[in-house]
Amino acid sequence: MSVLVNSTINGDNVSFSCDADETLMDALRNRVGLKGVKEGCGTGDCGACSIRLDGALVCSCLVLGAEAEGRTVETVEGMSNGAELHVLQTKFLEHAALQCGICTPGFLIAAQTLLEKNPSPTETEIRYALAGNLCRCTGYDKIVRAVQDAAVVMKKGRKK
Amino acid sequence: MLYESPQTTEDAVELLSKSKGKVHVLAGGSDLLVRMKGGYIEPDVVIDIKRIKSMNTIKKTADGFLIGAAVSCARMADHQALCKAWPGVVEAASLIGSDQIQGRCTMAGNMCNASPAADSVPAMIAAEAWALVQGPRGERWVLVEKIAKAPGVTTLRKGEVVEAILLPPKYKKSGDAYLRFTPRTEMDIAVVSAAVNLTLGAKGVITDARVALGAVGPKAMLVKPAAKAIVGTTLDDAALAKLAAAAAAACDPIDDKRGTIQFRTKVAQVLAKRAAKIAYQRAGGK
Amino acid sequence: MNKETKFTERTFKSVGTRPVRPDGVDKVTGRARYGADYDMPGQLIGLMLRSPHAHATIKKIDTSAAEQLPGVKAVVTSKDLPDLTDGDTDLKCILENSMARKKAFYDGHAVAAVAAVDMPTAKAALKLINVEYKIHKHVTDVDKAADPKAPVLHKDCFTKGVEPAPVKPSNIAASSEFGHGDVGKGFDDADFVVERNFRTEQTHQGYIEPHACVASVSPDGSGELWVCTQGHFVFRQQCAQLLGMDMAKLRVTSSEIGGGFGGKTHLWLEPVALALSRKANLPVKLTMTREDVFRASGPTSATSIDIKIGIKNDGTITAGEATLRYTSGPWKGSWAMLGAMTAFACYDLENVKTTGLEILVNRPKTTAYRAPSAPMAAFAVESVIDELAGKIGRDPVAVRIQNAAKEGTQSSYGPVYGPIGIGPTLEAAAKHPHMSAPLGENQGRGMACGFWFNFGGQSCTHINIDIDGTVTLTVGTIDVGGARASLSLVVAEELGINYEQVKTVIGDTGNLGYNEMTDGSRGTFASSMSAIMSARKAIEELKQRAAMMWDVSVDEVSWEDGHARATGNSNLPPLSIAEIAAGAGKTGGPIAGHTELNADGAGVSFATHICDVEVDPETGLTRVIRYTVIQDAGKAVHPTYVEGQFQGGATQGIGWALNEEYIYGDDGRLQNPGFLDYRIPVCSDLPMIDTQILEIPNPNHPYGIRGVGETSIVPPLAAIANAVSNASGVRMTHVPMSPPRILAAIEEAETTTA
Amino acid sequence: MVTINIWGALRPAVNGAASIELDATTIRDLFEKLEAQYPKTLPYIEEGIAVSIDGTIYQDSWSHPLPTDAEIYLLPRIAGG
Repeated sequence: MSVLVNSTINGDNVSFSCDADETLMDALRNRVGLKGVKEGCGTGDCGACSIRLDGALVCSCLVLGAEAEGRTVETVEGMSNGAELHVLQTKFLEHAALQCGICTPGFLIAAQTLLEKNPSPTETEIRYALAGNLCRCTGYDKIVRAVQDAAVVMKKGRKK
Repeated sequence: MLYESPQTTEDAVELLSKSKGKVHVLAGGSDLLVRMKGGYIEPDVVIDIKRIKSMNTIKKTADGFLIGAAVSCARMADHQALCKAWPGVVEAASLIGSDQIQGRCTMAGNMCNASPAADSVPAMIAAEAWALVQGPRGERWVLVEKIAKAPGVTTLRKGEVVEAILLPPKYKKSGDAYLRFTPRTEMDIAVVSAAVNLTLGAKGVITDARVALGAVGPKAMLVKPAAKAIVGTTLDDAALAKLAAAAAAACDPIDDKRGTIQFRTKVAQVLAKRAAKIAYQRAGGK
Repeated sequence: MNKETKFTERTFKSVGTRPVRPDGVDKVTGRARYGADYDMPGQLIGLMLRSPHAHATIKKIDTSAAEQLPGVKAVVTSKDLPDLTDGDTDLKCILENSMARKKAFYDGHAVAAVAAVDMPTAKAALKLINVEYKIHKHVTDVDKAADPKAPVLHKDCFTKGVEPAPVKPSNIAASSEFGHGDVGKGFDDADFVVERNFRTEQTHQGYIEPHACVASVSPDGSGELWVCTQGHFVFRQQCAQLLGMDMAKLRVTSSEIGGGFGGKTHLWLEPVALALSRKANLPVKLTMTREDVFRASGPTSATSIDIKIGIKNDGTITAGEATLRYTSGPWKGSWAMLGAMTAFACYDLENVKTTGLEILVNRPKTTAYRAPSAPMAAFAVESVIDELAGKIGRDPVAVRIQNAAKEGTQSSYGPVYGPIGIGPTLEAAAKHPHMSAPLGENQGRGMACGFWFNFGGQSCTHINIDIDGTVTLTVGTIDVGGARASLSLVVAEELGINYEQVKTVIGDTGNLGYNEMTDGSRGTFASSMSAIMSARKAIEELKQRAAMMWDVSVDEVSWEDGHARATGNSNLPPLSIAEIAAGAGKTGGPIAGHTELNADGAGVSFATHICDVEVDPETGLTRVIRYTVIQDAGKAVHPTYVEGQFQGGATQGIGWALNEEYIYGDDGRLQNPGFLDYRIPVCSDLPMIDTQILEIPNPNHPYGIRGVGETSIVPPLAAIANAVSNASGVRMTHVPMSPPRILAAIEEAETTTA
Repeated sequence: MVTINIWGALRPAVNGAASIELDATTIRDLFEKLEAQYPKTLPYIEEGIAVSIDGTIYQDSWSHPLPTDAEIYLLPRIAGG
């Protein structure tokens, strides 16, 4: 059966209806139209569908759409401030931290969550924080460097 | 499928008791939704317990830490007093999946999933943790090692739901540790795991210990002979050798895609020794 | 090709810089559309029914109940895909693989498909399809399948390439031999000979994006296909043939591609999606789940390789011989052949002989995976060379340098090499600081070399000079990792304008002539060659227009730095590309340049890798703690993306070496069809991957470009095996070197020495 | 006349020879004469044969000339990833 869900998605009040057994990933993609939420596995093993639910980093494939009722959802589509890209987005581009790009939205959300919690992570902390996001193209090297660089820039920005 | 999100434990119990068909509790969802996706289960009713207030808190009481069944492992890791008292349990809970999974998964869910490889369960068993079970006939307390019966099967009765896990208060000069073996650093299921919780007396002699092993039998198990092997010792090499032998004797693993009988038995010994050393150090031993 | 494709020395302005890719912003904001991100109006949801059996005859399929379910618009079986392959055996295999005909050959083989109004209805419909199977004995192991007593997959399979032809059918589909000299004599001359069997398990490309497409076929016979693919022109051709459609009426658009690595060179879902759409007369979206991807798409071969190499005390390798058995799934492939060709390609050998055997098994159809077949052969060869170096007490790098192939060497697969990079990568490795860095307890260092052919092929490009002087380059090779940036750089270089003025787009099959896939490391090599030619044609046109604007002869116009210059009249100020373009309407209409060519002469590619590992002697756990890739790029157009290719390939090799493998149960079913138990490396498993790009120009490309995409996956298996050997004292001959395998080897070695 | 080297699996189709002589001037000419003189090579030609001329591999270029002193190898067509 169908359920009606009211959520705050990327800052906007959004209502959508979905099947009771439909995942939030499917609902965001197919009901709300946020295709930046990617499906790589559907079982929480790849992180491509990473979003934030009430601020917590989660795989949206392991959340029911119905669970989003009254909660806030953040996806990659809400990351930039209008036309101004988030520092992480800019650094991912500068460092070529993406090749095919399918894993990128998930990495960005995970990295954003990390840097908000830990503004000066070590390389090891970055690697463990991003371990839930699989990338098959880059070998992670440039992703880690992009996050390191973004951390430096974001810290400077805070000091100002 | 029907989705229910009760506000109280009583409502959850009532829904669990009265709902028809296949009824499943949704805590973190990291197992339930995977099984739904694979078509292994097709629930008629899913009861989401995350909106129940009493299940969403970590309370420090005289009896210890009462951790609500819907508390995510990520929230446990943010609780400083809990981390200080039970570093082994928190580490075990923090090893489940990725940060993404941590944001959802719960220890109670890990326990009720009844997988022999569940990371938090051996650590809870070593800690002598109890589960607070609410049911149509009121509440009952069950030792964590008594919850799983067989892979995927629990001793919970119709209508029952775990409301919280109780970790005992931290004893003086005690320490716990959990180690698991996985081929990858993260995003993996334990091939073997070991948890040790011990208390020291005078001169660093172990006065009390609990040793638990995971993924070497149909369920995580408390290994009393392994504890016996180190009680009364200062965890010298002889004691460690006896601990390893007792751990090996308790192993009854299977050959599967994740490891062989031989490998699991060998590594269970290695992990038991390593975990014991960490616990010993955490308890203040040298 | 014509001679202007030959390399000429030049100083580059754009090529070699590192700008942001044109598709970048779309990919960091969630805008980029991949296979599953596109919807057509009125689209249905398709689902496949797959065989749970490894080897079974399909006696009967009853689809009537499914067809009657409300909301179901089409059900197809192999009957809806009649055999139109007309003797084309490759196409026949594609047909049989996309939908089982008489037999299901592996766990996961598609047997039927439905299209319905939504996913729940499609799922319900699948359950209503009743398939009656007769189950046969199956075989998944490479050596067991080659045994004469094995269950035979195809009664009409007689080994090709041997004389006299066998009279009994077997699972050995083909044999191919390469080499020269006399290996027997070579082994007689050797002071040491090592002979071993090596095994590698089947791995998957592991792209994060599962296969997905949306197909729409109209009653008038025209159709559209949106699909994630490495080659939409190839997909169009094969789909049109299989469906009996006119090629021109089937328009295929490639989506952004979420990784391919060879796995998206092959049709899996697409003919079925088209058949469903044709039957339903509505668009159909068909996607794979991750489980489908593992069970039923593109794995590489599992192998068993017998190898024998001889060496003299002075370090000369006197002979190399190998018999290489590669699984190819249920149908013949050319995977063992590629293994046999590449095995000894790094070395200058007087006596060499390789035999490749294609082995049929009840596993999914083997597909190309980055430098297909080369990593396994290199694992065997490079492991034994390391062992031989140890036997004669020489440094493994020095032994390799001594025997490395060079310009003029006859390769192990036949032809004589032109200028090549194996020697320089080895020399660079010898000098690299990594080589002399200290190691800790339980740590070991290993190195290994790798080779891949690279190729070119049919390519077609088009350049439009827009009226504001900006430039659109349309190519037909899809972009897997930044090719649009590289190709924009090349066009900017040729036209003498800024990178920002050039936009490269991927055309659909209606926009350009046929293009081969982005495979064989050809994307940048071949499309850049074609783009350079298109740019040169556009320059000729620009000069004509400038001549017209100035009213001088075109012979008096030169092209320099994005401007036409009047060579005979210094009073005329140069005309910029924008100025010429602005007047295009008056000087003859739009300005464009178009090229179609066969990009031959892709330069062969070599790499040397160095790695350090730490092995836990109590658990057999291996961690890679340092890794360096040294590879020849010919010319690195966009060095950052070249590094990315090196790093990504190395990491895939690391995963293959340590943990990735297909695990089949006794029932022939795949036990680990997910990312949880098919363990690709995660971020915390790895160190930074250092890279060193060498540039030895390819003489057959105007800029000296070679392909760079594939070679980096070739050395890691052996480099890690050699490092593990140095760290733990055990020689691993079975990949992946998972902890249980390493621990068992350590224990066996302890028992033997005790 | 040009000397054409043959890879192992194709040798049975040219009576076991490791190399053959053909009076061919282009790649197309080579294939036509190969098929005419050694009909058993036809299935291989249909499957795809690449021609290496002085170390450069040509997969498709029919019109490419074959210099008489060139080193020519026939190879199976290869696939990549």
